[in-house]
Amino acid sequence: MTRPLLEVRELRTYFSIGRGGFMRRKSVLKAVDGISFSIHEGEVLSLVGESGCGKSTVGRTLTQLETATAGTAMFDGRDILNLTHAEFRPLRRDIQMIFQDPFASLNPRLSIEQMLAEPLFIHRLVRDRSEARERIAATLELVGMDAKSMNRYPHEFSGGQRQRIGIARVMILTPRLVIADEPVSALDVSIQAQVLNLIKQLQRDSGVSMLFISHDLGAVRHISDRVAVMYRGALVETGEKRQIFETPRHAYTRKLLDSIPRLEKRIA
Amino acid sequence: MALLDIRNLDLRIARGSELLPVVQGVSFAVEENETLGIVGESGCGKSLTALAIMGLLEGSAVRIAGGSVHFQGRDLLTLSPEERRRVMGDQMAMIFQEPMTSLNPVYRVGDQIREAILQHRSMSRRQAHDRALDLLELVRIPDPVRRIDSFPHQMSGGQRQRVMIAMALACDPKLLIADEPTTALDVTVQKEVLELMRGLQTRTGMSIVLISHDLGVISETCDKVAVMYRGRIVEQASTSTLFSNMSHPYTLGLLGSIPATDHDVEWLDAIPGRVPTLDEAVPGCAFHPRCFAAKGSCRTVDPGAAAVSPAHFVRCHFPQGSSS
Amino acid sequence: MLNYALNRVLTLVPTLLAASFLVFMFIHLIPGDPASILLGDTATPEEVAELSRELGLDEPLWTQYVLWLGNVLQGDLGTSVFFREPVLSVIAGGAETSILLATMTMFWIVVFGVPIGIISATRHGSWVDQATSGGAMLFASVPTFWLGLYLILIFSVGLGWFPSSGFPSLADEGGVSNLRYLVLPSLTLAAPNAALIIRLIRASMLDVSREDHVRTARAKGLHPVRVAIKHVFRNALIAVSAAFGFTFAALVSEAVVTETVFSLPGIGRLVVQSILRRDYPVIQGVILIIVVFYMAINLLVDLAYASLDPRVSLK
Amino acid sequence: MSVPLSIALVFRRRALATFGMCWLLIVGIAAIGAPLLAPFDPLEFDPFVRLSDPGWPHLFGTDHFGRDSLSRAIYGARMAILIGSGSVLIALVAGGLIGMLSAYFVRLGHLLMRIVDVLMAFPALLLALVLMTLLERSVLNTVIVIGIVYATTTARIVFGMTLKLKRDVFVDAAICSGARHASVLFRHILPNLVSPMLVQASFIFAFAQLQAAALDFLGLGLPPEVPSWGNMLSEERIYVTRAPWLLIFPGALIILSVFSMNLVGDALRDNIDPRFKNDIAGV
Repeated sequence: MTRPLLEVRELRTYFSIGRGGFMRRKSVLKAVDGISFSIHEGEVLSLVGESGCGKSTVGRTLTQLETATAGTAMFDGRDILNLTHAEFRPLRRDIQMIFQDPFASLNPRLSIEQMLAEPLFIHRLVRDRSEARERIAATLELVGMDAKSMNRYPHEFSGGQRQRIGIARVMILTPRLVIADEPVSALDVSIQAQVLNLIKQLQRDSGVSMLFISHDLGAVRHISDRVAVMYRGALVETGEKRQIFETPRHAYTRKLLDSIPRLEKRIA
Repeated sequence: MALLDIRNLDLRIARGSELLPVVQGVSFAVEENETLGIVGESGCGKSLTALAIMGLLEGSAVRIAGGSVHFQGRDLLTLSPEERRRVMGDQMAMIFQEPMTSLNPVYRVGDQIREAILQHRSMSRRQAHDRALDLLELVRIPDPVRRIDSFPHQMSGGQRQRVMIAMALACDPKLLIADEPTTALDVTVQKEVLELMRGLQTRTGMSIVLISHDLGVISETCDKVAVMYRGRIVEQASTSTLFSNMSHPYTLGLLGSIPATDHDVEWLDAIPGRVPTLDEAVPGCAFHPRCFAAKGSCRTVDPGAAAVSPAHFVRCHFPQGSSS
Repeated sequence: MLNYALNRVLTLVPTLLAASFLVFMFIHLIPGDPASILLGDTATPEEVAELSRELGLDEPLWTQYVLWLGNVLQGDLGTSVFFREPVLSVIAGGAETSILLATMTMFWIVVFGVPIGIISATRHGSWVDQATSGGAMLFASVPTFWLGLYLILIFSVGLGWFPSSGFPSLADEGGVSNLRYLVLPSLTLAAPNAALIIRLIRASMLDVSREDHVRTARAKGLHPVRVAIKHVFRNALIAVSAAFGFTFAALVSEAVVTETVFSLPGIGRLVVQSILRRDYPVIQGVILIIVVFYMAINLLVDLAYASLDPRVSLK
Repeated sequence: MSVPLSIALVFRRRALATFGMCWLLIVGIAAIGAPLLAPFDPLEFDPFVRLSDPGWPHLFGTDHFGRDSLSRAIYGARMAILIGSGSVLIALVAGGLIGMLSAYFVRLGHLLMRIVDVLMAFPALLLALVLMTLLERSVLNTVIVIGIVYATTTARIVFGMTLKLKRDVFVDAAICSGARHASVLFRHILPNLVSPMLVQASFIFAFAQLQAAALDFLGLGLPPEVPSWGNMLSEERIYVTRAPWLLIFPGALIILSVFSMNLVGDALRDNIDPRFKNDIAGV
């Protein structure tokens, strides 16, 4: 078997909470408490769990938005948790993140062009503005947006369109690993379906590996190859998608699957 | 006679000097001990309809432009504010989407429940306290004697929503309006809360109007369903009829948009496009720009509600399933 | 709660030390030899040399500070150049006036500010609201001394209702009726601050009224007045109390001006006169005391805040 | 959105704020065109027309040196604008930088904000008084002192706002794109602070007028010969019973200008990010 693109071992991310101070012990929140998983080239792994289980922290730690307390994460043979911010910066081209809230994740003061050009210039992928505009136009069309929208500002777009722009910002760098943190949960049902289809399509066409973080079991089943179930900072079960959904082994996984309100009961 | 009977409710929102329609010609009825679900996406007018029934639109930018809301035989829209308040929280109660912010952070939950009781019932503070304890027990809050003195921030989201339900049940309402009661909760907690609501309904015989964007929640809990799109009810039927014989293209689209958890599909049947904003006027059927079945007349004529079968109404020129 | 209070006090200590160091440095920042500055122009060279030794002026700055702080903690703030008296007793002489003035001002602020603020918020958008909040902003835009001068012109010179200046102690002849000397000054001082409180109450009540829990309260069928007081105003008080320290600072600043306008024998006027008299020991002493007092007020505000908001104290 | 358009939006349906803006424009014009507009030399004594009533040729009357009040008031507009914009500039640049950097770089922030805390332990006018005691009375020193006083509050406010922005997802997104600290701070965070800082600027401008007038009144502000509205009040206050107009005109000018600036600030505040509204304690 080939070496995985990303191999996470015993990852721990703790937060100290409370202001501390005299006669007050700082307490520690163990958001992520020793989890291990791997993602191969072209594979989609879903991290599923309820709010507060630490699934988002995993994604944020892997992109150095949070600092890992312990553990290793070998990306393409390098431990990315050990790198300084400056050392990690060039790697950001390869490890990209899609955020949950399409309204908060776009800077309201930047035009779409400015926003999408920024990563291109940072990673020196284009020489000048006209080249950047070409890349931006192509990427916007890839995510189903009009190339002309690059001259507009975020507030002129709906939630679904903004999320497409967020995806364009990620895909424009042709990354090798995309971490998608609840990418559709802030969207309306009909828009969720569009964006899920888009993410699936883009993943297939580009062959990018993906860590899909979600609480939505339907979305997880739709998009992933393998699934890891997380509960209180730890993984309770990891397996092939079909196995997790059809023959769940852990009681928590069963409870989770059991809780989903079903349409099909009535239809059938 | 139905407990709640709404006819041709029209709501408009003030935008500058204009009044834009946000809810148009909404009619439905809820019988005793029945649960009606209203399903739709954000901005379809489902929450505004609920607030209008409850009488909480006062002070907002939304005006009631027409229609009637008959509750226990009286048209609530003709009552004075004073008479209206006597119904609110007594015969009719409401719970909201955000359990984290819907309770006042500076008062203990017991005080907040007691306030709801004492507003409509004359009893001593002691009696009200005991009643509050009973209510907390009823909504299955563990250790109610201790929890009655908790502040909201000391409870989890699920517990707060239980407190909200306890508060709503304070005066044994005949009608409970639940506006996205489980949307902010995790699935496992959602299941518990929905089960609690069902159990309480069996016990008290109250009616429920459940508002949700989640077809799954609706299908598991409701007797009847109304599907709303852009301020109108586009399809209305009993839950079993609706799910076995979906007729409106929007309802079908909603169902197709939900990824299943018990089988694999390659691609979701997503509805293309987006909901037009309030100030974008759409001639003809409001759904036609996104509709796979749209033909000539859809672009010019707004369809009225027509029965495809008894008690199954669809607002569409070309209802699916039954004819084609 | 006690634990919280203790914590707050302890976190204030470094700030207090740093602030006192700045106050200490004040004398050293004035061009010239600190001993001569502290003794004034009439001092003999022997006196200067004596004080230099006492202050440890040939020691490093750090040692001087510790020496000075030691004296301060024992209540020795130096000697006034002008009065030839200990600074502490000079300041104590102005305390009665200033404290009475502040109390009376707070009284006006609460009596006028709170009800008007509540009315303005509950009648949001009406002409009453526009008039009161506009009027409040206008009052906040008036220079204190200008208002004071015209109040004197109208109510003392014109109508003769109140005395125009000075304040005999309550212990003097006249007793409590001497408070009439403070009516105009306290109104002058209250006007801009009441205006701030009105605007503040209005703004925070409007914010709270948009919160979800107010809708819950209305859904219980509560009377609008009950909702406004018990749910909106009560929660708005949290934000208002947080801004109270700010109001107190404004009060201290404006008291300096007001006491000067009305020639009141208070601490504020003492500062100004001492500056003009170059009575540096007194300036230093007054500033130190005001800073300590101000920090104590802020501490009380913090504690009030914590007791109003269960989320703070219990976290 | 273009700047003029957004300004137009702010003032639509706000008669009072529009009035305020117009008044400030008049003050601005008076300040620029003072030498052309003033009928007399504001510093010239005329012993024959001391304390003369308003009328021709001295429309606002004359003071006890026989100087023309109208001309002094027109030149006073210069001082108002100078003090207002000078202290705004100092407060925003110093306070803004300290606040932003402190919020962004946590360790630096611990140190810088402690210093700000210490300075904020001194009530505003008191701090100004102390600083003025150490400095000579001059226009520049007055501006610097008022600027420093408001730099502390500005630093606190900007600190709070930057902390909120720093937690915004778009900042995470910028970091994930590989943006450096400088780019995150000045390209992503700063533009979002511009509107609230503009609001803060208008309140500082207003407060600075009152502070400067108070300093003038206490004899610790501008040198007494400088024609400022505060000095006009301060110098003539003993003649208030004999010549009340001498205090009415400059007083009204201060009140109108401060009120106008407050109105403008209030109108601007209604249009900024609602999360920041409560951070800016204006009137």
